[in-house]
Amino acid sequence: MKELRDLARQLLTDGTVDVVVGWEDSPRGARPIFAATPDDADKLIFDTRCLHNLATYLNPRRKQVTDLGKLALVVKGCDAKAVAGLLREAQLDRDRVVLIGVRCGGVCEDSMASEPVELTPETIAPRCFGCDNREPHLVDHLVGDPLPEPPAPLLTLDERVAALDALTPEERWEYWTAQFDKCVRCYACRQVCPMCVCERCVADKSRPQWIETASHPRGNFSWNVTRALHLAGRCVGCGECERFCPAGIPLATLNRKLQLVVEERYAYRVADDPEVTAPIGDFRLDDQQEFIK
Amino acid sequence: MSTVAAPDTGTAATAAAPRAPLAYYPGCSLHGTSREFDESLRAVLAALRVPITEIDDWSCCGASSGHATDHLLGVALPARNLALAEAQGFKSVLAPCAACYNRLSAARLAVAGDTELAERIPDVLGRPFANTVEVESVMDLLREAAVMIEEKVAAALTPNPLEGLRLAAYYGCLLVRPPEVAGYDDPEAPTSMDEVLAACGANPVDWNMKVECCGGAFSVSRTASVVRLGRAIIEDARRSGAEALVVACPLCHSNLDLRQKAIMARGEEPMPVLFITQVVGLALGLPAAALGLDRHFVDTEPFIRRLVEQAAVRAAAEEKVKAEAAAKAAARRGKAESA
Amino acid sequence: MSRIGIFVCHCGENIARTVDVAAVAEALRDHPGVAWSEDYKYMCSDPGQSLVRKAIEEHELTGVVVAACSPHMHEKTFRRACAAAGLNPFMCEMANIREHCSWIHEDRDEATAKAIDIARTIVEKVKHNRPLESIRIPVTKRALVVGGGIAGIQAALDIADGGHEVVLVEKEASIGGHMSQLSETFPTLDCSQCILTPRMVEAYQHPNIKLHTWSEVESVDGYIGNFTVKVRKKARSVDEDLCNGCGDCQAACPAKKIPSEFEAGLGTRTAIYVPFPQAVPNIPVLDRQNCTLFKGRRKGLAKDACGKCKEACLRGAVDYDTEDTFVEEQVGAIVVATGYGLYSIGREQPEGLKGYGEYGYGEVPDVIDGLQFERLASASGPTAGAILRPSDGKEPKTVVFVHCVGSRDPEKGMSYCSKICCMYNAKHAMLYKHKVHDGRAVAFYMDVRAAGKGYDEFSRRAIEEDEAEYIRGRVSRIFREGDKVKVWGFDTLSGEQVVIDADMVVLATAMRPQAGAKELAQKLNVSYDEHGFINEAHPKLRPVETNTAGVFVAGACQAPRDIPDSVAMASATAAKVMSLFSADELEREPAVAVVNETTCIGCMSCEHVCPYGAVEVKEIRGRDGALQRTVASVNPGVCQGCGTCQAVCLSKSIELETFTDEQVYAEINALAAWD
Amino acid sequence: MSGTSETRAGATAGGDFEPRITAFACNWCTYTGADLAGTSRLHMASNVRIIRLPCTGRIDPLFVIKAFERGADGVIVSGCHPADCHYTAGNYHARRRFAVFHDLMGFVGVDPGRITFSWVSASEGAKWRNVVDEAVSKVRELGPFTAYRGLIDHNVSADHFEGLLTAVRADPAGSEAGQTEAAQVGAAVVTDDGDPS
Repeated sequence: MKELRDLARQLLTDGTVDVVVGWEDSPRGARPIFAATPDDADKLIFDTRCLHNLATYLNPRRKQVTDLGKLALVVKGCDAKAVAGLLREAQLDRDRVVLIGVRCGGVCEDSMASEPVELTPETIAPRCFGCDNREPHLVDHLVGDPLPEPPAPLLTLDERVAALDALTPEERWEYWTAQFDKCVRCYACRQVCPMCVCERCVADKSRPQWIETASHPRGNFSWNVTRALHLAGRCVGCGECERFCPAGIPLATLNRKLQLVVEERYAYRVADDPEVTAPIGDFRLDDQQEFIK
Repeated sequence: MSTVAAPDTGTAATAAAPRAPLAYYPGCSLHGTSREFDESLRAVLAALRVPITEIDDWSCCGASSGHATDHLLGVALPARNLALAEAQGFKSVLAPCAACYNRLSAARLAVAGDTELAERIPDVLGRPFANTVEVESVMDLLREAAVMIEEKVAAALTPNPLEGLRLAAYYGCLLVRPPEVAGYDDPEAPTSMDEVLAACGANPVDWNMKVECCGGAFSVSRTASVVRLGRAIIEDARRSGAEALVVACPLCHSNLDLRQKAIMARGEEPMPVLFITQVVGLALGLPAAALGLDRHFVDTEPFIRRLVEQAAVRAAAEEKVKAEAAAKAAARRGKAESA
Repeated sequence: MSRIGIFVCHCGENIARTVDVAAVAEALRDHPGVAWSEDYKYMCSDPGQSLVRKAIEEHELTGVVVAACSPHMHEKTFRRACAAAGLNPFMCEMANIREHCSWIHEDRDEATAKAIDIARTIVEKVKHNRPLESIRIPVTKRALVVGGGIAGIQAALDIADGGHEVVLVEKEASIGGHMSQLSETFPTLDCSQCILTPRMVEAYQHPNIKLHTWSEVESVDGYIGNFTVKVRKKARSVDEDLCNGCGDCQAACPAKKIPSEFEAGLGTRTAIYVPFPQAVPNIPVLDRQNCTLFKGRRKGLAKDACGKCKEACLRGAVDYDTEDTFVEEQVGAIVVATGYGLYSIGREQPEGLKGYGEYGYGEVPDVIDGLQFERLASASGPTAGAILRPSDGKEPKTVVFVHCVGSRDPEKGMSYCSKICCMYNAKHAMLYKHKVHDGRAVAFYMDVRAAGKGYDEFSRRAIEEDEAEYIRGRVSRIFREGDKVKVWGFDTLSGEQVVIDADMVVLATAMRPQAGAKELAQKLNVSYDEHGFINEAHPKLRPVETNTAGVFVAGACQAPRDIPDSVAMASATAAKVMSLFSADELEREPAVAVVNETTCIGCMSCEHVCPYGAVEVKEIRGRDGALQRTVASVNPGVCQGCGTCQAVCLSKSIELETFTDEQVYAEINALAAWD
Repeated sequence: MSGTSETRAGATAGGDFEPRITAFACNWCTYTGADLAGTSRLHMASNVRIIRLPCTGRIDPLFVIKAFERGADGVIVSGCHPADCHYTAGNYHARRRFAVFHDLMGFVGVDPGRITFSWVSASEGAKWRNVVDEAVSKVRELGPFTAYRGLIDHNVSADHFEGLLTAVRADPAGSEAGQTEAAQVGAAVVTDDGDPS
């Protein structure tokens, strides 16, 4: 990934940025790095283990990152979509960040491997199949040579949604309340999500307490449903919430369902173009209303 | 029960879009007093390549006193025929007689609109009935085929006897009413029969008694009023220049044709009453015998003969004009060559 | 701790008949936060309101709940009572136990249980109410009147006489509306032009009235006191200042056979025309649809095919190249007076209506409608007042007048009575008999509805003095036979069928809202009923207001109405507008959104959904002036209180006063105790 | 007494279930329409309690979830017809918001009959009566929403859904039929305990 390293060293030496955020190799696999000196630039790598969504570091609530000064961020297609989301909601000043896009061939589900993982139906991250942004547009620089289409995972996200849609409503209720039952309200999904940018989340609001803080299934139901609704038309599908969830709740499947709903009803696909307005908060006179009497 | 083979009439006809097989429900009149309606219908549909198959073991449609005495009886009688058609695999039933069409269509709507009735009818009939069969009237069918009729008339070898003939389209009170049941045309100012007559090259006149009652079933019990109503209809038709009345209902036909001797004062010129299918048959060049034109009380033979003669005269005149034009053109060409 | 007073109303027996009001008061007496609870026969009466004032003082109440009728009825009444007793009016709420409970249920226990729930829900809400002050907003003391018929003219004159500027917008080339087409008016038979024209001239010359004819309302923004109205002045092709109304252009115009709308199709006009002699303004309009020059231009001819009117005009007022222009008017109140149109019985009908096939869909030439008869009877009409048949110009010896054509006929889509037809039918019969003494006037009616002052005497006069034959029954068919018009009807009193060989038939067709009324209502955010008539705020108590504050309604656009009622309604709207303009500032409900700047992240989703543009970006700067962050901020004057911003805000950092999250949460919680 | 059957509020001693329905109505259209139903004395089921809001634009999915948490068996959300909104666009925003909410509720297994969405204008008193009666009979048919209220002590383990989202393709090169059939039956790579091994 010589091209990436040269670019990073050049940006750091001529002072256009104070730090380059990318990935580095480590005994426990690929992990994010804040390269602040030209030498650190040589540690930068990009391979199938670089599955983290680095855009989450641009969240304005992360004072420790914003204090580092001007940033350069290495972004895959899905990460670029998240950056576009932040720009769309005026949470990021475009001039304060340099975006280094990388051409992506899909990433795996396990970043802990010691060397790059060969992508097979067993290892590929489900979200990468059918990715529409393998060459990000919202970038200042674009590095890496074009990579082939990733193989299909054993069960794509759409197939998971279909498997659930095939169940009867009672079974779906049983399935999801059992999943929500496992939630311990650690809010890791909220911390890792690049789109969760609220100063004080509605779940933390007490007057009135719309969402019960108790982690019994009823409280978890309203938390997970509200979180999913808040991401409708905003979630870029990076899958980090599901990867971080200690309880193993299939959050990516839940988000994917709403992505499909928004796409089917309003022909809207989340893209890395900040000019396109989000679907919720917008309307057309002929929106579907078959469910309204 | 006979399936009419489709004799080739020798005229190049545009291939009719292959319609789903159509069940044919003749009803008592078309096997009785209005056999000419049945004969002309079969002849025309054969010419138009619309295969029809009479429903096996069909029974009364309830248009008699049945539907007046009891609602369930009034629905079950026609429903039995729909059930038969359903069992015999048909998608829709053609019921030419206005009253049969009304009863079958009304039964279909009644069962569709009332779940309780829909459950009772199968056990009343003692046979399964899912109410999947559509009901079609002869006017609906002919209007759909109007374009094809026009083409076939134009392509017909013999000159069209109906060319420009002024005809009065008489719908009567049942053919287009009530709108929910016979929804295919405007109940107050219908145009479907006029369109078919125009397609046949005839000239449907604009007159006022299109949808006025002909006296219907009072033909026997109150013959005087049927005669009075018949006279008003025929006089209005005559006043607007019509040379014949066209109907699509056996009862209207009998009230206007059979009763015409009583209607007409002595020495007055009677007015022929034709079925719409007979008119279309004539336009398509089918022979009068095949159309049952000899079964009328008001003799149609002189009327038809006059039409054919006029058509021949017209054709001859046309021939002459064409010949002269050709001759003049030849002469001019001749002069051009010699110059 | 709240000290709430609950007052349960009997509303005479409207509530007490099905709800045990004492039990409701009793059930809530010990509810936490309730300091006083009583029931009374007529809470909205003066003694009832004094009960509230007395209880506030005696029990130091911090909140009041009146369990009675709908807030739309008496919320203002009780808030005023609380204010009089020193309690902030917004600490008072209504619990609707009449329209939403006693009137729609019969089982006494059930209705009482529901009434207790409804009252308890509102008590819980009031605990979270906050004392608020009404918002004061400046009022633009100018009014807009849409529609220049008699109602519009009257409203404009009254407001202008009251010293305020009025913008009067009229769609047609001249004001006057349908009244200018009438010959005489019932019940006094005085000539319509004679009583209308002076008013038109007065409106034209009034210093306070700014007249836009041949113009339509393009868009309306803003809210009560501060409407911005964009008026489209359609291209007239005649300069209104230069033209002195000499009429030379009309005389020169070759296109003379265009059916005149004013003559209801019976007469013709030229392409450049003034609708009728007494038109105000007396400035012609060029009908570009039928003008030979414009037809040529549309076909792309290089040289203009005509131009005679321009040549004939000595003052150079004619200009073919004018385009539609737009004028922006700032107004504080709007009066809708768009009037009516007549139902036509043709085959093509707008959605939901049916034509009259029985009467030949109006294709029989000697079957005309009421307005056409008015033109025949009018001295300035196509026949100069002589009653002549449109088909052959002969004088009809037998005329049949048919009432209720379309009206009172759910089958045709119009279930309502059009109110004025019985009267003008009687008038038509009289006018006909006065002009054709040996003529025979026959009227088919269902009921003669003549409920106005001097109305019944007028219709009796038509029957007794002018021998109009009134036959009680419907007409089943009308058709042409020879040169007669056959009318088949039925006489329900004698029980026989009636056949009349008439020479002419006049149909009293139903009154419909004016074309385009629905679109105008949508521009004004005003609701309309299933026929398209504008909805009044309350049929009995607020008949001239609409649910949209600052928008009033007068005349036949709200429901079928005759001239006296339209004029009265117009003056009523003027009174409402005058009271609105009486204060320099307008008090408005404080239902506005407020941003919590600590939790707002400035994503501006609220600004994106706000239909009124009430949300702006606000910069938060440190003491050193450096920009720390931006947040949303709501302009209370502009915000109308729809609350869409709050539902869209992910972190709920924006609260709509009077419908805050805490209040709604409290109401939902109160229902948890539903037994 | 009109055709609709009068029903008792709250579960009666006889145990026949009386649904409890919370309605969120917009002030300008549906609330006024309900007023008109009152002035026209249109009798209807008494199982509905109306909460007034300025506009459907203000109605939040959080309200619906809280209503179910507080014991509602059904919810009605109703407001102005499109183009009639007193605030011009509130109902358009609500329509999108509740389209997504409606689909999400369906996905997590809440029976669509529990939540009724409707447009009722100020002149449609009869329509409001029909919306109420239809909602009440639909929810009565569905029975009390104890499934939601019982979520507090709902300790169903997720095991018996083991393998729903795991897909095992017998052999990647296996026969075409075998592959799709296995995928449909559903067994995925990500085991349910979900730790990112």
